[in-house]
Amino acid sequence: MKKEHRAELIDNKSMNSDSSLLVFRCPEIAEESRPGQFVNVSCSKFLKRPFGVNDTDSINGTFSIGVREVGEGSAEIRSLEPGALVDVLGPLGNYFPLENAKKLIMVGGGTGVYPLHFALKEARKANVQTIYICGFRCVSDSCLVDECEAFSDRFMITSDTGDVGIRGTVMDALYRLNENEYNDATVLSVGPEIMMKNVSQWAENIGLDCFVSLERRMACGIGMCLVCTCKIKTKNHDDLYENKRCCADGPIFNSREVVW
Amino acid sequence: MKKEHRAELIDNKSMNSDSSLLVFRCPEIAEESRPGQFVNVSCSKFLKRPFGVNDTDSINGTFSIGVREVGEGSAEIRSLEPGALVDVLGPLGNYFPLENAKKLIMVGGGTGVYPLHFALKEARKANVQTIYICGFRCVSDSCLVDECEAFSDRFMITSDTGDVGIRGTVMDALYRLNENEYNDATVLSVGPEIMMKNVSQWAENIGLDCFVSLERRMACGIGMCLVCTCKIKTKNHDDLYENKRCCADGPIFNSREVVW
Amino acid sequence: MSLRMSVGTLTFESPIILASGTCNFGRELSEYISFSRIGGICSKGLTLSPRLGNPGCRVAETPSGMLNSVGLQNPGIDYFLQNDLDFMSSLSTRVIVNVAGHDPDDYVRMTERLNDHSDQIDILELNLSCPNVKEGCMIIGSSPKEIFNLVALVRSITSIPLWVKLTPNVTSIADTALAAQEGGADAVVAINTLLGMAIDIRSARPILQNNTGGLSGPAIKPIALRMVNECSRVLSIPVVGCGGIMNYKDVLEFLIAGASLVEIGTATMVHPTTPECIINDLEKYTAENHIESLSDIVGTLKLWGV
Amino acid sequence: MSLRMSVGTLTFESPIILASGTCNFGRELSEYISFSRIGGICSKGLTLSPRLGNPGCRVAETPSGMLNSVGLQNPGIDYFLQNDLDFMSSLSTRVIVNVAGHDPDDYVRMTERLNDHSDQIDILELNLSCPNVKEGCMIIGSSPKEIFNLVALVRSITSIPLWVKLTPNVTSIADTALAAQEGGADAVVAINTLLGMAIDIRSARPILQNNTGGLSGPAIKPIALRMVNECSRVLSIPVVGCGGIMNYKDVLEFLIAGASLVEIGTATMVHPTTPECIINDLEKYTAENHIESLSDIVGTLKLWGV
Ligand SMILES: Cc1cc2nc3c(=O)[nH]c(=O)nc-3n(C[C@H](O)[C@H](O)[C@H](O)COP(=O)(O)OP(=O)(O)OC[C@H]3O[C@@H](n4cnc5c(N)ncnc54)[C@H](O)[C@@H]3O)c2cc1C
Ligand SMILES: Cc1cc2nc3c(=O)[nH]c(=O)nc-3n(C[C@H](O)[C@H](O)[C@H](O)COP(=O)(O)OP(=O)(O)OC[C@H]3O[C@@H](n4cnc5c(N)ncnc54)[C@H](O)[C@@H]3O)c2cc1C
Ligand SMILES: Cc1cc2nc3c(=O)[nH]c(=O)nc-3n(C[C@H](O)[C@H](O)[C@H](O)COP(=O)(O)O)c2cc1C
Ligand SMILES: Cc1cc2nc3c(=O)[nH]c(=O)nc-3n(C[C@H](O)[C@H](O)[C@H](O)COP(=O)(O)O)c2cc1C
Ligand code: FES
Ligand code: FES
Repeated sequence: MKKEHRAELIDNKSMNSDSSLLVFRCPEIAEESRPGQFVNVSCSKFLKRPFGVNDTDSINGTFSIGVREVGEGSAEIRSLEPGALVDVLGPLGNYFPLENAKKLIMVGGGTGVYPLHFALKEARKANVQTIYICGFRCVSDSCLVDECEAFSDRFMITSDTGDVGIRGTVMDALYRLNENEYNDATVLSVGPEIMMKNVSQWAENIGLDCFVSLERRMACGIGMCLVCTCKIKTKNHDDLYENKRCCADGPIFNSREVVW
Repeated sequence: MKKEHRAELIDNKSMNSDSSLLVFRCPEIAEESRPGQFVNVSCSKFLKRPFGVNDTDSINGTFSIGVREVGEGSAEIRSLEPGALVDVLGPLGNYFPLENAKKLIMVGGGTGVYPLHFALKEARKANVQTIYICGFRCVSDSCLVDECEAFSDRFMITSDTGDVGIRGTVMDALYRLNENEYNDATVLSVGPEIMMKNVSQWAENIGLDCFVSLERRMACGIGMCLVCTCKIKTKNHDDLYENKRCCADGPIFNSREVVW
Repeated sequence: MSLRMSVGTLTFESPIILASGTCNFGRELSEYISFSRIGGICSKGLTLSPRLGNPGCRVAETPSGMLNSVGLQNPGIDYFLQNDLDFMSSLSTRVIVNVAGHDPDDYVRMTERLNDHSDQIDILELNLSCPNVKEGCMIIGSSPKEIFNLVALVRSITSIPLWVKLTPNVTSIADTALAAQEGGADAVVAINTLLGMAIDIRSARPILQNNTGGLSGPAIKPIALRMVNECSRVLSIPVVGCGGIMNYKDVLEFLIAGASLVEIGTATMVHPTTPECIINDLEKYTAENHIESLSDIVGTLKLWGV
Repeated sequence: MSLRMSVGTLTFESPIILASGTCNFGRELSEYISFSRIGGICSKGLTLSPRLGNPGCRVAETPSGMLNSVGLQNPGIDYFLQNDLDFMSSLSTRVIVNVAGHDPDDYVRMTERLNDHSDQIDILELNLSCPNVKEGCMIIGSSPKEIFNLVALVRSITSIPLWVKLTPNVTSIADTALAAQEGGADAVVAINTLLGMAIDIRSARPILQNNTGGLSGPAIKPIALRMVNECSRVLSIPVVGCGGIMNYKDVLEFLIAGASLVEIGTATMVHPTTPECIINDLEKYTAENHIESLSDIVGTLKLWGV
């Protein structure tokens, strides 16, 4: 039987102006999580808060999430101190289909880089070649830069202000790739919806599969309540769609199926 | 202008099986509180929780309350750790009329001994002679015994089980007093309503004034919402009553006015 | 930039009104806050004769809210006029007198009394929604027809601006609000409390000795917001929003939903300085967001799909 | 000591039923809890044709509760009968099928379909209370007369036990409950969600793209308890309590108030193991308090002053 876990926060370090990396001890979640999955974290508010898994360490039985402060719940979770015990449900949702990927292009924006970091590490383990592109508003919003640079075969960073990396968006980085580089690649993208939409258009245009991670307001997180629906094209019917559950059928979808 | 205070918990020690003494730093409350008054303490629940002031230390700017664990709110407050900041409104309510007392007989039961402790200390300061009687279920429920024994001129303790002091109730102790001892005394009583009722009957029968501290469920604590009413006899009309506010007109009432 | 609001023929220093029954006649609160920027204060609900209110326990805490069963304890309108009205008038804020009757005749007789003090009374708030008394009030307030008749009757005998405080315990608040408007109300106040119950499992008794009570506080905010919006969509008179407001964001939600003013009840009981904090925060908000007048945001709700 | 309850002609392993729309068809939850001591499970609300439900954001968190505007997303009754009913029947708990129609004809046609599977269906729950669809449902459920007609109609064509799920968005739930009873219902379920709204102040938009949604969770518990008690006092058929139950104490409150069984909705969404935890706690409670049968406490509420 699956259960709700009580996880102990063992580390909490600030990563940039508005987000922190929280490491929790919870062997089951550490063991089972796969890149793209998320956990649902309790706070004093009524509903749990979903966060993508950033990393796991099955030896120490820990996993981590990157938490950006956007409202009261995330602020409260971000301010937890080591020793705090929190109820966590997870890992939840589906995951990136990494098995058959020959080459991976990962494109993250903002907090999207946290879940992508997990995918990057797993790709490294599996000796899959990776191009990692991350975009931020400015240098003080950037995070996980050194780690991701170290883990990827090619690394690019962009910022709206230009104070770090390429001035512009992740699209400006993507446009710099040549055919040799992107040929045969699978694209993974996590970040603001408009970014994922642009990335997937780019990928689809050149015939690449692109997997995106959708975000919806959630309640149960496990597929029972149907509040978190994403419009997904019905198989073989481009102009029909059905409402799939972000939490259980997603959060990872093939961009070709997504009705943006 | 009065305001809501943010008080820092600086000490919390367990007193008996189900209650603890909490010391808060808050110079205003320490300065202004008088015996019989209470404070309204915030917790994570919707409404504040009222507790009688047990003591003040105006030099250190602290006050203390005795908190018995009876439900979720009191359990949460009892488990606060030093350093915790809590919103506290107070001091609230009226206080024991100690000024003209020649001699005081104080009768406390259960957590009632906490607010009486404050009255006892003030009486000592004012060199008023005191008889202090406290009743508990058993020895493991007793608290403040040594302090109160030291501060009072005569001290008696009772327990239902008889494992400490006189076996029986505070009434059994009162019956032991002789006329010399109770003559001219004013009686103060804080504890379960049935105990206060019995004590005040005893006092009224022998012509003594008796002041009791009533407990009601409260909301605002400052006299605006009228949820905390006590039936109080209308002046000169023993068979008419009005609804007075426990929080603002009380909690201390002359027992002769109370409709039990 | 100011928080001043014009509603009907009156201006209010801010949209923040103290709701009836949660601040008595203002004396206690005046020790905690200054009334100079408060929009108005509603008296405790008054009746023709003094009332002791309901017996026994009158409050029960509930998740994000509370039940009360005070039952209109008040000194009666005559005592009020002699002993409390002067104090309320001295607060330099709008004075709103909340009255509750057993029957139309009660309302008429109280209105007549108030007419004699119309220089000190800015608004007469007809309480057609108290869930804690057996007769009148919510019974009248549940029937559009009775509301219309009562409001028209009172309207015909007074020139004091008339607010009608509505109960949420109805199938359609749009219907009761329309009835109040047709009867001649200058504004409706939505909402009073929702009828609820809390039970002590040890004794198998309702916690409130009145068995039921009125639910207030943040728990009811989503219902209140919906009802304010429903009212504001069908009415041409202003709506005064009320129900679960705890902070300035809640106030903004109500204004956006269509409230021209708001009443704050339970929040003041939980933290007496709430009204002042909210006003400070609203001033900061309007300044930071370059909002010339808060009235600009009243009713700006953009419904989806319309 | 067991938690078994007999209601009408049926026995239930415990009073704990999983409320419609909060557990889909049970598949997901079956990975978290065992159904052996669960009293029953209600299917997601079914309609004659498949429904996509409402577009856009469908959930908003509120103080001690949430609003949902799912709008009966479901695969349609035929798909359900072919693909989900077998699974539900395999759960070794009572199977309750919740149906929602545009109009009486819809309910009739769905009932006819269910009749063909009456061996697998323990109860037919008529949803006359979904606040998130434009037609049928809550419109019918707001009118005692329409309730009576509909229930009598369905009653005349099926022998499956019939529960009627009532909306709290009415002036008198006693009236709607009585109408259901007179129409031939075997029990009423009280309550569905309260209609509410949440607003995003930055965009001045309702958070829910359906503009309004149904409020559930502990915030509504005092209202639900009051309504269950009102129903149980006027009805001779059993009442199934629902609304804001989070723990075993809440269950006891509902049973004392007059509910013979309870439905747990939002709590399961917040903590999937809630139903099982509640059952464990109820077992402990009945053992410690020497309660032979939980049914002994149903309706034991001692009202004050009567
Ligand atoms: C599958 C998934 C993975 C996510 N991964 C991350 C991550 O790795 N790091 C990170 O910082 N954030 C992530 N988010 C977003 C994160 O869940 C929200 O920022 C957070 O819930 C906001 O809560 P709040 O109380 O601070 O905000 P509030 O706005 O006060 O919350 C109100 C309600 O809205 C919901 N909500 C608000 N914003 C979002 C949002 N963007 N997505 C979903 N629900 C929202 C909240 O959960 C809550 O129910 C993820 C969201 C999803 C759905
Ligand atoms: C003037 C006054 C002075 C008090 N002094 C003390 C004291 O010195 N030490 C002490 O331990 N207790 C004291 N009490 C009682 C104390 O306030 C309650 O035990 C406490 O509020 C219980 O809260 P809870 O959340 O644990 O209980 P719950 O039963 O979960 O609380 C539910 C609600 O009921 C109210 N409530 C429950 N029991 C009481 C009660 N006995 N009196 C008033 N409200 C109650 C709570 O405040 C809350 O609003 C005093 C009460 C009053 C009115
Ligand atoms: C203790 C209490 C007493 C109340 N008394 C009255 C009253 O006398 N007249 C009235 O119209 N409303 C009365 N109300 C209702 C409030 O004015 C207000 O409409 C309601 O509480 C909802 O707002 P809130 O959630 O901000 O409290 C009372 C509410 C409470 C909590
Ligand atoms: C997400 C969600 C979906 C729901 N869907 C249905 C439904 O399809 N049919 C129905 O009768 N009730 C539905 N309800 C109402 C619940 O069954 C229940 O009556 C209500 O939520 C109150 O109980 P609770 O506070 O325990 O959740 C739904 C509730 C929620 C929260
Ligand atoms: S959050 Fe409940 S189905 Fe996705
Ligand atoms: S608690 Fe509000 S008047 Fe006493």
